[in-house]
Amino acid sequence: MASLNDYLLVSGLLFAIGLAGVVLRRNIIIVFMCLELMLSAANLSLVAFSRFNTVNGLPNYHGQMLVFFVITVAAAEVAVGLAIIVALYRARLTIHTDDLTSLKG
Amino acid sequence: MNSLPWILLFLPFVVTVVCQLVLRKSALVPWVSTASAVATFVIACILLTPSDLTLFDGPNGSGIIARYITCKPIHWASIGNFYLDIGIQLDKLSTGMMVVVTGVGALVHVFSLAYMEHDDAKARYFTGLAFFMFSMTGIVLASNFIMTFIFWELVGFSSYLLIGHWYQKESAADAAKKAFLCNRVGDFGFMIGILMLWGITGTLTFAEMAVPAEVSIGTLSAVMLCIFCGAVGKSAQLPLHVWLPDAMEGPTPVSALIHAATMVAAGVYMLFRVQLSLPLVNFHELQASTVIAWTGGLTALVAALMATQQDDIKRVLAYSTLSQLGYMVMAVGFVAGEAGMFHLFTHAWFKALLFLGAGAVIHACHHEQDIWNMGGLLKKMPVTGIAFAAGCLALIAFPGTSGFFSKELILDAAHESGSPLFWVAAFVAVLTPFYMTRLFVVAFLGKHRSDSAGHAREVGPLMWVPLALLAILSIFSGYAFINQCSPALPEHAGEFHFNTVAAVSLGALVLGVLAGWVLYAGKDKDPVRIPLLRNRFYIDAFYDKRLVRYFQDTLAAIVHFFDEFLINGLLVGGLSRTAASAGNLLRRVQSGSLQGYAFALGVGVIFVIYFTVFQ
Amino acid sequence: MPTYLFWIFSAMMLLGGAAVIVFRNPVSSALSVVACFLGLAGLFTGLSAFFVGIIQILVYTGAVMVLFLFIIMLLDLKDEDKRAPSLAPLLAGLGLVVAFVSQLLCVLSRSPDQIAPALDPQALAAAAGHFPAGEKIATALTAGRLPDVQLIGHMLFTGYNLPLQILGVILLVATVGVVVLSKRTQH
Amino acid sequence: MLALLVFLPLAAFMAILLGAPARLTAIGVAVVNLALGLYAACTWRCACWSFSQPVLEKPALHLAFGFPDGMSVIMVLLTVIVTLAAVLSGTCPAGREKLYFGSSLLISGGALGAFAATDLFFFYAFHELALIPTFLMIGMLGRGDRRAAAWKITIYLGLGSIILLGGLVWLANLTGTYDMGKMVLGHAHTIDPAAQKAIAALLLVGFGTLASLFPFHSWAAPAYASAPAPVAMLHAGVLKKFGLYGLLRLAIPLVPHGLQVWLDPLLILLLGNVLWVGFITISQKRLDGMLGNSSVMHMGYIFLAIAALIAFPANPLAQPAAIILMFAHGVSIALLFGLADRIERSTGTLDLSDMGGLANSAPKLAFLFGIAAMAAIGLPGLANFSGEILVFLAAFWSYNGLAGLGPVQIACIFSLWGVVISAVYMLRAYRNIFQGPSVTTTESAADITFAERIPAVLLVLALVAVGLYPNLLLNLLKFVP
Repeated sequence: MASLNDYLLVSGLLFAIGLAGVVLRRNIIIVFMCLELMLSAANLSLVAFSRFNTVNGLPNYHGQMLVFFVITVAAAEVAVGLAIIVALYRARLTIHTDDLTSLKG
Repeated sequence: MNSLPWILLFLPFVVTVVCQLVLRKSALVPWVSTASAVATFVIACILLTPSDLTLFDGPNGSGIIARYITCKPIHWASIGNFYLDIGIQLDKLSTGMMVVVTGVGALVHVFSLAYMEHDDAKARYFTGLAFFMFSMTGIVLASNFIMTFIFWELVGFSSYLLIGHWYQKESAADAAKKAFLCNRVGDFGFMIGILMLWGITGTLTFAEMAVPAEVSIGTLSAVMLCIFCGAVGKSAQLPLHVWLPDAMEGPTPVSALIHAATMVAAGVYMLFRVQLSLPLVNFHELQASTVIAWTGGLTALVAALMATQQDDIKRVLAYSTLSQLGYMVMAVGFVAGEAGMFHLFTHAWFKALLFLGAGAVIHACHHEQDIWNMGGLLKKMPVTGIAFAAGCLALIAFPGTSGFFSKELILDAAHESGSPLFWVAAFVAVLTPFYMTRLFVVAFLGKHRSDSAGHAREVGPLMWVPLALLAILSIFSGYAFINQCSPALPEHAGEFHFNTVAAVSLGALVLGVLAGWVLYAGKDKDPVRIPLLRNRFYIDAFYDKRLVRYFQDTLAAIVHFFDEFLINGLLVGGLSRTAASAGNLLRRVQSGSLQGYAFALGVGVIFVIYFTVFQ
Repeated sequence: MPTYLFWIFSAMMLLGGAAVIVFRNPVSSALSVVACFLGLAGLFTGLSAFFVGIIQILVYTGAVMVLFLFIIMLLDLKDEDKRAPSLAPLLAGLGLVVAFVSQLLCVLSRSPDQIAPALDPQALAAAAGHFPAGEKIATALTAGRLPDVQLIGHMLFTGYNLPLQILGVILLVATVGVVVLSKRTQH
Repeated sequence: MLALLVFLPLAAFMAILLGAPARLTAIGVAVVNLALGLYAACTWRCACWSFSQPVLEKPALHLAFGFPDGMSVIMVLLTVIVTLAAVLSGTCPAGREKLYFGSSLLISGGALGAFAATDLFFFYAFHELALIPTFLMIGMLGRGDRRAAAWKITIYLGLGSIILLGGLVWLANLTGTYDMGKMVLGHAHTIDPAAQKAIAALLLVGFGTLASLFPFHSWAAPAYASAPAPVAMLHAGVLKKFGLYGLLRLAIPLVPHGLQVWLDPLLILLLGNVLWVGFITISQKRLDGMLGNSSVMHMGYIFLAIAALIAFPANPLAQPAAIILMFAHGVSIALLFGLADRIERSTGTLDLSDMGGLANSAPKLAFLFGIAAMAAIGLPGLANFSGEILVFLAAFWSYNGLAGLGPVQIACIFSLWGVVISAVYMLRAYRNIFQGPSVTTTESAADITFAERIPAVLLVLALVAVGLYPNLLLNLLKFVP
């Protein structure tokens, strides 16, 4: 049976992978996917804590509530984000972040 | 009767306003303006003998203004117990001066009716004349210094308007500007003097001035000098004399009224007024008096020298005016203001006559002003010629004419003071007959030297009647009875005693006339050419080229440069550049690169973890 | 869940995650994400969070990743062309990750470890007392089963009513927003 | 009534934004406001000329207006006169009526609010409100290098306002109230000298920047040169007086000792205004730049009056002198800017060397500009002279001839030279534009029409009235409620 720290380690590694992807990849869709990885890593931590801190002998469902909300909002976010990417692509014909530096001061 | 002085003061003002706003370009304007001038002359004559007015004894002052009346003043500006008043002080000095101002004014108005008949803008001209009459009346009647200053500025302004009457001409426009600016420079000192005197005496009203005993002679001297600055500007003394000859760009009657008879004499009038109002024991003690006398004497000399080499008939007269004003100022400097005022009185008539005569000549010769293009005018214009001759006689102080009596008194004063200025004045007395003889001989005698002079005809009565009247006054105004109108009368006015001074001045007269006759009779062009005098000692050129261009404009340019460089460039620019470069540095952070931001965010997270977990 | 299954699912998840950033082709990356999420769902199940595991598969792997793939197809993305890989960002990113991981290890090594409390039938039956007797939850608990979906529903509709409503509004707004965003502008 | 006066322009601004006819609304409101202002000048001692509405309890802020003394009345009078002239003169670029007239009204409303406010917060806030449209108008509708000018004035005035805000907040903290009346009455002598010194410095720099005190002046000339006519008129004529008004209203009663510490530097700075900027004005080649600088230069005289008041607090002449001169300068500079705009429309240029003989083709314009120029020179009979002479007298108030000249008197003597300087540049400009023979730019220039004359005549009337009889304004200052 895996211990809490094992779960946290795995979750942290997944988060690190996501972070690395966000920082390193230039394709904005991949960056977006990596963001999802990071969210999921957080979810894993939440569920692990929920399971390891029982209330009245049952898992702490408040933690899973949060996971539920995160997943839902993430779905909405993905929808909006992808729509923005599509609009961006229409306008600029690229989704390569090196080419998208209009905010450069 | 108490309202008469107010009518005298405000009638021309009302006329000005009505002319400017209601009548505008109507043909009535000249007549309304002239009528007002004549009316003021009548009022001035009535006021001369204010029998039914109670004359108060003044608290201070000698003789002339010992008896005066003041009309209840209008509080022009009042703050608490402090008032700036528009008041009227009537005394011998002001009423006499009023007669001169309104008398010459009325005659000049009449003369102008004919002279300016064909001018397009004669409505503007006559409105300006009326405004000048108002301002000049204000100076003369002023009961306090601020009022003097107000009207002092206003005469300057009306002079500006009238000199620039033909503003389309570059020279006229420039001359108007120059006159105004020279006066302004003088007023700079004048205002300082007024302020200091106000501080010292605690009042601005002439009749109430008292000088505390503790005030040092040096301070008073400085005050007098500052006030004298105003007179230097207005009466065109050295070194601010340059505007007056240029002012001849104005219509000739204006030159007669403003730049010969009245306004330029205002400086002398004001100085004398101050001398009388300040109850000082002895003005001789003030160094300022010496400075004033020397300024006057030198002006008289320099101007007379310059007059000998001018070709323009009006310019000769202008320099002669300068020279005579120098005499008057010198007299005030010798604390013989009565003599100065007496000369002012006689000079007003004969110089107005000379200018109007010149105007008649110019009018007849179709605006020809060079005397070398005239000649033989005495035959063609006998009335004008004779009147002009009368004016010349008065100016060169021919015995028996008014100018003789008044000038003699000034020379007396100079002689009494024992100052070397007497000999300067005597030399001027040689120069005056010299250049006037030159002028008369060249312009009026001999043959005509140009077509315009050849076609000259006698002017109409509207012009020659004023000339004739003035000619009479020029000869006789020195004698008792008429000279009672003079603003101030020395003890022996109108009498003649043969003494050293008289001998010197008669000798000078003979010498000057002879020299002039011998040199110029029958000549067709000037046998003497002295570039230094012809070019007015290069003073104008010096002002224009050196002082104005190099000094002032360069200074302005330097200041401008410093403003741009120091304040705009270094202080402000430095600040803004610092801000901008800081912004530039920070701008690099805002790379616009998504990953860059994410990286920064990650670094931030690492730090947050570090500080929350590991500390 | 047996420990070996945990490690298998973990490895699947981490390898899938790593593959996301390694592959050049976006489609491959998206499929790697699917693999990663499948592993994650396994881990959820192992933690007795059956409902979360199921929606992880349904929503993420089913809906979201399909959406991603759909967009990738729509934009017709090719393999990322090989740009000159700049070393500095790479090193910086890796450094960041290394720093993070080392911090993580450091934290984990210090914090006390914990073994999962048992969820055996006795414990569950004991928990049944907190729920109304005779209802589905109590019945299932008494029977020694974990009624995961019912418990979540119970929690959601008793404690999280308002957030649930707000979430609905958010989804609605997102829907409208997406429609507006993806409409072509007329000019 | 007073609230009506202040809020009418603001309401009209909103109405214009919502689509009311811009020009008509602006003129209508300006006329009504002028009537109200004149009525206020006659009756301001009645209760209808104050207004108070609590806004916040802690700190106790009131949206309060009132005329604590004649000074506010005169400034309000100045504002309404210049506002009417401003909305009547100048031409609006087609299609920008909302911005153009709305902004003018907003500036006017802000200035009215600032001059009538009796609450420190709104005193400050209304002035800031008026600045916003100033920036916008210069930046959007200006001429020449308008962007740079707009930036410059924005940054300068923003910085000045912030420094000022520091001083004001400090004052409010020390006195514990935002009510300016209570502040002055209750705490005139309670602020300790060290704090006074610092506050006085902040207020001098802050208000000084707003009133273009040397060396914080270099925003003014470019801004006025590029501003559209109404903005130049309203800002130079009215809004700039806010700094001076603030010094007279707050700094002098509250931190007199602090100001005395800074008297000598202030004297040097005001001489900078008069002489330094005066020389800069002489070297200007264009009319707009010349007028902009001249408006900075003339601030020096008002600062001289303030310095005289600082040096001799019992001096009865100084404050009236400053106020009269503020009024006079406001009206005359507005007139000059309005006419300069008109000249540019006639001739297509403002370059002095490109013009000449305009009086031949446009005599009425020449007449009006002549009056304005003479007013700026300080010709007696026009309002500026009344103010200047009082300023000079105020500076010599304490002189008695026994001791030497004090610093204020020496500064006064130096600044008297400014009278010569202003004559030099004004006459030079008049000479170059109007006199001499006509040139190509002026040959066929149109004269000013009757409708265009109305604002100019309005301002000329104000100048002449105060010039001929300054007691019109001085009497307003007599009442102390």
